[in-house]
Amino acid sequence: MTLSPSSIEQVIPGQGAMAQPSARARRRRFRFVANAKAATGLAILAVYALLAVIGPWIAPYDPDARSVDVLQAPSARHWFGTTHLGQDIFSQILVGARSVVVVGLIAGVLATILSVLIGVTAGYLGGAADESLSALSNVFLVIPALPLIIIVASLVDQAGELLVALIIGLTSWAWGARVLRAQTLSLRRRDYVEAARATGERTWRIIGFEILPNLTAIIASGFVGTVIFAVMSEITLAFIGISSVSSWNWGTILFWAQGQQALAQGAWWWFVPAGLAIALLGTALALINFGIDEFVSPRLRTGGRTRIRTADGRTVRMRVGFTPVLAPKAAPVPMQRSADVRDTTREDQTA
Amino acid sequence: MNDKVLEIRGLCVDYGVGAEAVRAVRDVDLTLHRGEVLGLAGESGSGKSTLAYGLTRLLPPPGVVSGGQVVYHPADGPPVDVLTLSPARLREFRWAETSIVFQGAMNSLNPVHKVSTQLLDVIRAHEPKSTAAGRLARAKELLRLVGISADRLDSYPHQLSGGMRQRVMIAMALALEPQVVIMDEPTTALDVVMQRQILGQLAELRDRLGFAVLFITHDLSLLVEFSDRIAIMYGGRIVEEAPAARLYAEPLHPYTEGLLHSFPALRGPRRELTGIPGSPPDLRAMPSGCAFHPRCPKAFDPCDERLPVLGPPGVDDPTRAVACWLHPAVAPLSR
Amino acid sequence: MRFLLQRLAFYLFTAWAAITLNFFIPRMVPGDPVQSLISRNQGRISADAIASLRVLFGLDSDRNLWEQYVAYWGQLLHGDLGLSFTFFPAPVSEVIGNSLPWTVGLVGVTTIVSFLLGTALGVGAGWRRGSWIDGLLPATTFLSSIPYFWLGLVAIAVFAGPGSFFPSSGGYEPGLVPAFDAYFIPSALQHSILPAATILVSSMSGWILSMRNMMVTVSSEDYITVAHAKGLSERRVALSYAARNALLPNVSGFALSLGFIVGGTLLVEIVFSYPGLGFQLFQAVGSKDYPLMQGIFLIITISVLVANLLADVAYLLLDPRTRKS
Amino acid sequence: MTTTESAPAPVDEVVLEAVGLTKHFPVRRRLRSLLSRTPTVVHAVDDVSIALRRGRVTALVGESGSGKSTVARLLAQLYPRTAGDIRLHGTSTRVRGGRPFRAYVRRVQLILQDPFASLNPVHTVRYHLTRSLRIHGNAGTGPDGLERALADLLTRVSLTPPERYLDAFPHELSGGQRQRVAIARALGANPEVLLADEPVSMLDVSIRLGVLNLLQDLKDRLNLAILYITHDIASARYFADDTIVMYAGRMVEGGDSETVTQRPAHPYTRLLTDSAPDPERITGAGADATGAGERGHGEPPSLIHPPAGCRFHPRCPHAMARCASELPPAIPVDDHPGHWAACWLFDPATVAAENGVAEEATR
Amino acid sequence: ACGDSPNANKKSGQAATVLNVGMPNGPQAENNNPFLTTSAAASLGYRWQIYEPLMMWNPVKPAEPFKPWLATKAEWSADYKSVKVTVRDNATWSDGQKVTAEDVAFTYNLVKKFPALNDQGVPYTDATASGNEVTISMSSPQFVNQQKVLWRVPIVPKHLWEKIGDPTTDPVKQPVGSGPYTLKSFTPATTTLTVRDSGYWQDAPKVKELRFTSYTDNSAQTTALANGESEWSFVFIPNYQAVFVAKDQKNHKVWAPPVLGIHGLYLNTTKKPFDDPTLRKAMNMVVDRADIFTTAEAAYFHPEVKSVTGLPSPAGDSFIAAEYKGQEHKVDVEGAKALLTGAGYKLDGTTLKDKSGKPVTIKLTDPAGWSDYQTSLEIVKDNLSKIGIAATIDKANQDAWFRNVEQGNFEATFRWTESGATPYDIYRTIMDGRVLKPIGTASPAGNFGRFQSKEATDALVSYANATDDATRTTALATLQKIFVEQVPMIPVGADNIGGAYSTKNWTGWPDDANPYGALQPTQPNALDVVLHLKPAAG
Ligand SMILES: Nc1ncnc2c1ncn2[C@@H]1O[C@H](COP(=O)(O)OP(=O)(O)OP(=O)(O)O)[C@@H](O)[C@H]1O
Ligand SMILES: Nc1ncnc2c1ncn2[C@@H]1O[C@H](COP(=O)(O)OP(=O)(O)OP(=O)(O)O)[C@@H](O)[C@H]1O
Ligand SMILES: [Mg+2]
Ligand SMILES: [Mg+2]
Ligand code: NI
Repeated sequence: MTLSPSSIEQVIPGQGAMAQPSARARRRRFRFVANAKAATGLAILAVYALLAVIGPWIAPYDPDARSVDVLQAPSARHWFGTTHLGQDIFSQILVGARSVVVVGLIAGVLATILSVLIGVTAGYLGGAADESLSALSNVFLVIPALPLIIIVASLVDQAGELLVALIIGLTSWAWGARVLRAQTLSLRRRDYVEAARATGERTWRIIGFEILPNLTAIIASGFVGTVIFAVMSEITLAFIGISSVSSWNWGTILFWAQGQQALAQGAWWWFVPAGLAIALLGTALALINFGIDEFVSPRLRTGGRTRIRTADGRTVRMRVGFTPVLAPKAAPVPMQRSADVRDTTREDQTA
Repeated sequence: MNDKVLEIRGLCVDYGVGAEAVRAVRDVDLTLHRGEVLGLAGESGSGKSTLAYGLTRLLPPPGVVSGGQVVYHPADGPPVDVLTLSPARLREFRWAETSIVFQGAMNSLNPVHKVSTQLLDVIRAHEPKSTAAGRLARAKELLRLVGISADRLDSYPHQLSGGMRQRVMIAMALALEPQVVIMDEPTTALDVVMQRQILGQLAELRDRLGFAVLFITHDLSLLVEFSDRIAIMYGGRIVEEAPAARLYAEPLHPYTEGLLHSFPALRGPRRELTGIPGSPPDLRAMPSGCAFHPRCPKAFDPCDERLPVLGPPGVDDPTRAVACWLHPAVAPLSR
Repeated sequence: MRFLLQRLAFYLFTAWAAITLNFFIPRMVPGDPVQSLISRNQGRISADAIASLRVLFGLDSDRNLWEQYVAYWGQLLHGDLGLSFTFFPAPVSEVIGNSLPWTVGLVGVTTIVSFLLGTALGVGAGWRRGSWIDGLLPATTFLSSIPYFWLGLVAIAVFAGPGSFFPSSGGYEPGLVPAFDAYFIPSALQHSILPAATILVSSMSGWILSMRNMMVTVSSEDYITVAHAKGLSERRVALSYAARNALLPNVSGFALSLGFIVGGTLLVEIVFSYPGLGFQLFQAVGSKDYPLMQGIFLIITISVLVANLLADVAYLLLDPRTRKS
Repeated sequence: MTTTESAPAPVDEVVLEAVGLTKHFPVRRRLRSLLSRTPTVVHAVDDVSIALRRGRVTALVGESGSGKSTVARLLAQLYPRTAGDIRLHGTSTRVRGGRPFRAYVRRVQLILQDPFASLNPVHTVRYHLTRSLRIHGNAGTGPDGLERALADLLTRVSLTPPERYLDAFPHELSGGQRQRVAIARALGANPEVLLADEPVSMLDVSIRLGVLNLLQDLKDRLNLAILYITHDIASARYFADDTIVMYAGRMVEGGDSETVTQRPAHPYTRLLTDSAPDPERITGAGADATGAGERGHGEPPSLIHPPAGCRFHPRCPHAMARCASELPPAIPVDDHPGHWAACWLFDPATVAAENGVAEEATR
Repeated sequence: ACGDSPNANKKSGQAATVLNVGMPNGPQAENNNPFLTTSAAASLGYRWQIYEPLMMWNPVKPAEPFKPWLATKAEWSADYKSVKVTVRDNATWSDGQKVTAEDVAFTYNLVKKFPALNDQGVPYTDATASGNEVTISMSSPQFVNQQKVLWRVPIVPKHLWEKIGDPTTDPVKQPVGSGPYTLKSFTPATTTLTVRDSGYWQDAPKVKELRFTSYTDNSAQTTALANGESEWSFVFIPNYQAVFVAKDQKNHKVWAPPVLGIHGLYLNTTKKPFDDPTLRKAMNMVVDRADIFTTAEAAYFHPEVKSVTGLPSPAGDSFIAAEYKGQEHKVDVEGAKALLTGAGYKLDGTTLKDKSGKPVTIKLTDPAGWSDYQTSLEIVKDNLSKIGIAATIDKANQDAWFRNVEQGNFEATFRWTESGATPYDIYRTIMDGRVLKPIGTASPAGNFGRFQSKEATDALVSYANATDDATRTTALATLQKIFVEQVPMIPVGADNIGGAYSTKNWTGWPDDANPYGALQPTQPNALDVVLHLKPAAG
């Protein structure tokens, strides 16, 4: 195969190399990770997950144990300082990670699943199913979550974190369901949905595989939102002192810090780490969200690159509406380049 | 009438960069003259749409223009290379000078805006001084031009049939009376009456306004009837280019010949349709030499090794060009 | 017309279900208002007061749940929300009336601002995927993932304090009486800056994120390319074409969030001692103040349902494809 | 696709039949009309009766917006119908969803008109085709069987090499390629009835020929009944056995394809055939093409307030007073059995009356 | 117009006319009904600035005689079933009318008539006026409740209250009382009182305006105190030295005198092995009260109870029986161990085994949100581990905890006792057999630990009904003996009625040097305090 030599050769090395289709498909699947932001998010999340599992083992101290180092600033001995009882805050954070991660993820996943199930089904099915599911989500929308959590928690003497997660999950799906339902309404008349129906897909499959992927954007932001909400709820419950979770979580730490007016006492180290740890968890989720772009819209799969370099060293951005031009900036028009291009072409061909 | 309005030189368009790049348009040279209708036909997937979008730089990622020039000659003023225009200049240039009707009209119309909004805002963007009433009147006139009653202005795209949407797009393309109109299969969803009516209108407008049309379609009979010149694409390249009647009467490239033997005729006796054996080439693994050679009934020695250049087949016939070793180019195409 | 009636019936049904639930849920909780009053005061109210308080709250007469329920509806239909226990004998309507304007003022304004700002930034981030605005998102998510009270308390610790322009608590200067005058309004505004700013910071990223994601989805649609081809200004393409379509879920989210305005933001009110409904509800739950709880629930129910209706209508207006055929 | 065939059913048996099919879309245009009692509707399809027979291709041509796609969707039971009946093998069916619907689509497959919209942007070609094969049990056994079935499907529609297209997303395909994926998807179901809504409009002629030949072959071998909606009358002539012409939601002419295309009876059909591009005519710009532009003058009718009587009468060069008030029924045209037209010109009474006058005139 | 605004003169911030009082009670509803615990007037305490009691009592020195207030004199009958008060003749209501004995009698009859107003639960039978004297009768002896009768009942004007249809649901929007202040304005956050122009029976207070601000929670209140926004409040301030005092060393002060009410660890005396007094005693010996006082109560809030009798000092000093005078708790781990081994327990390494060989474990429970109690439990847990008792802490939900404690479903919990003018209230909360209920049945009035002792019950009855001091002394000695020997509850800290205040603008606050009254803005004493205040010099 003779290639017409042009500037492209310099720009795109290995242009002729054939990529195996299967390899291509495989790469596609993992391209997600290639996104630096998503990778960072995943890494942070992985660290949290790890902490959730091994936190209690690697904690240097018993988080409950009192010591003589009362209310000390961070030091080599106590990385995050100590509480008014001399407890090691670093250990409390490590031990508390599990509860936060577990509650956040369980509640987030549960709420997301419910909102998708109910919202999308209602939107897609329409009619009586829609009416009743909408009524259900409206009712849940109306029941204020925090009081309900307080109430249910008080019905059970010893509300474990699983219960808290369940309650948060069960009360926070309605919003997402409403938004998803509305979007589904506009998706369900799309031709490709009709086409899938005409192919004979079952309803649940249409919902799950034709409509759902196109809702990924909303679901993803909703998921990030609910996980953050769930973590916040758990922490808030502990912070305002109503959850009866006995184990440590970051809200408990903040509860103690606030109860002891840590900020007013100047004990910032008591207050700051837990807050930042929570915020970092949320950020990790948002970062992962960047990775879903390419799932949301396969058209964005540009090899993870939004910028490319041209031969003459310019950087151009891949963007809709303005296709990048890789050729070096041409001489100002009118130009008489065509003749010599043709010449070289011919030389090549005869060679 | 014979001066150039759009000159495409050595245009190459890729999808993706680096190892994954697929070259969909290869080294295309094409010249559009003022007031002419240039038909572009060819294999499905041969890069016609890519060419059309590439030259206006509307190709969505991962498309990149990897080489060549697109020189636009305005009615007054010096020529400009469209590919080097700044975004702001490009925006001014678009639609006012070159408008484009996309393939797949449903997706070309914003589903949440009324037809009127979408028609009016293009006028407003380029003619900010126009009055609202004037714009509305113009929009109605445009719709009438394509045979849609004015009361459809308030419709949303999904309330229109496929053909109506296409007509709306055509109306929109004509709104600013540009110098070049690129139409990518604008009439696929239209019935022939409507098709004729619109093309008739288009021809009339062209006579009046002198714009050039790059007309992409598969309907060869329509092309022959409607365009002045026809270019045939195969595997990302132009393989033949000739005045419409000449091409129909005397195709030089075996692929063109094959095409002409593939379409049914409405009138006359039923004839045998031979078609073209074999299957379209894979852009990722183009055959060496002439891309058509594996399917070519007349393939011979050099075909599988050397790439034929597009050029006039004989000194006596400068109006047409072909890229085939059966009719080797006597000279590089020069216009 | 039939459509409207049908909707109305639907919303009435939902309201009935919600109100009924809100009636029964609080009553399933162990403990009663007297008990919680005593326990909240840790010994400063003598156990001898129990009897008198029970009489006071009318808890001495043994009516079963069903009778109470019927009586509750009877009251409700007369527009009577009953008397609050915590503030006995202040009528629930008065308690709500005192806090509602504050909540609606603060939370309402910040919700709107946060929606507008967040959506605008989301448009920017999604439109220029990979640009600096997009890079802003992790930062804003970081801010919004910070527990609200944390943010508020840190803000108070950093910004408020003796001699600072920012007051650390309250809705207005103590000693002022709410009135529309030159003393009160500036004071109220001054007191709202810090809470408003912290709410904004912590709530904006949700809007940014969802808007961005939708923008990303939408901006690869063909009609965006066409809009570019039409030579429309970048702004117009981004706003009128991409953002307009991407806005839909956000708008319905926004309509819904309007419904939650009256619910208030408990933590803001706690942290800044802001006189809002969220704290009242929290207190009511804590002190088993059924009438107050129900009253607030009722307000929330109504506003959420209205918001829902708004969301429905907004979608209908904004997305012609959802209009039923 | 499997070629196993059950006991050959009698050719020409009516598989799918529409009787008096009607579809009105309600439109809400202004607040005002909300309050008015009578809802405004688009008369998209009115009283259409079509019989699709085993082993026969029925072409549906007609002006754009005349309701062809709506008929197809109605037949596929994607829309509930306003009136009329759809009979599958003689039994009236009305399915809204669930198992009966799937049983129905197993036998009746639809290819949607717009390949740009009818492929889900988030799925690959592989997914689309695999689903179609799987649902209808044609996926073969094991991964190899599936792979083979997929390759087979793609090769049939000339998407070769198949590996190049299997993992492509719709946006990476050209219009024609998408259209072929849509066809392949319908073929994967191995249906009895294929409702093809402009299936080849975006294909170049050589591939178009290939695809039509493929359909023809399937029709012959598997006795498929095919509804072929097209604007390309020439291809209807070659490919279809029967042709039905629609105008503004109504059928105006029907009959054997060769007859309808060569000796059109209804003025609209005549307009249609006259307007069809004809390379032999080479006139350069087609502006003055046989005065078709002149004759087709006039706008397509509003479907919200369709013209009374014959819907074509405002544009008809032969319109009579009667045309404006009375709806013409299907009147047999005697040049060929089965050929009919809904036009008063063929009413025996008119014919008799006109004949005299006409003969007068020619003399 | 602008000038008419009620806020017009607000910004004129001349020092020392206004006193800013704060309470962490959340937004209020306008309700000035002085009888209702739920009213803003009660919650913030300003009811006592408007309405006055008959006599003033000093809870800091409970045994001291009452100070005359609206009444110049109060005489109890020997059986303490009736009291004859003499109403002062120079007092007027803020609407100008004279305060009469009729008003006083009316008030007590009102309380009698409406049980809902009788928040002290005193069994009034009748109140009759004659001349300037009123005789108030009760159905049972009220020796232990004197302050509830004379100090806790706000006297209201008959001529206005007669007209009130239902005094239990009237918010009394325009309160008229005999006190020095009248209501100026009410907002949910702040109530403002101004001093009466004339007619107060004593010298008018120097504080011209009182602002009662309600903050949503402790931390907001503390912040307000620290930055000077609040000048007087009653709130728990953790590490008050750093958080509050250090912000203005010179002026910020905290004073928290104990009263006769305590906090301690209730043990469920029906649960094995805690039914064994020896074990309880041993546990009592290891609890580090000083640690709890400094760590959990910021070294001021619940003053350490040192006396083994559980009576706080100095309020309870005069009640301590001779045999326990000077006997103080001290941590004695070795002693406890010895005691236990002597009683058949085995200390097996770090685990204590009871007589049957089972390890002794205990579950300590308290509501999750009560941080001082929770800290106390942490310390107790630590202390108990010294004698091998493994404690776990259960952070319960408040409602569940409350229910469980009343029903006896707990092993050990930190809780308070009633408080009063004599140790009677402390002991009856802990040991009263009259309110003993089986486990599972709520006993809201006390005896949560289900302590069974007829002797204690008899002593309580005898103390309350005695007509002479000797009987009382004996009864009290018996109670103390039982308390010390059987340890039905481990006393830890005392309740206080103190507060935090600032001397920046106002001086004259009660303190250790001059403990003339309780320093809690919600107590009737608050009026006395305000009357003592003088603008700070300079
Ligand atoms: N994003 C993409 N990535 C890879 N290949 C692509 C992409 N988009 C298009 N192609 C390939 O580029 C080739 C040219 O496509 P183009 O749409 O230009 O064809 P066309 O000539 O317009 O065909 P048709 O007549 O069918 O519309 C096709 O083979 C197509 O598969
Ligand atoms: N959902 C809808 N709501 C309202 N009107 C509709 C709807 N769908 C179709 N129509 C109208 O019904 C009529 C018939 O549409 P249909 O798509 O069936 O036409 P068609 O014959 O397929 O046209 P074309 O050849 O252009 O595709 C058109 O006037 C169209 O505007
Ligand atoms: Mg194309
Ligand atoms: Mg159609
Ligand atoms: Ni206390």
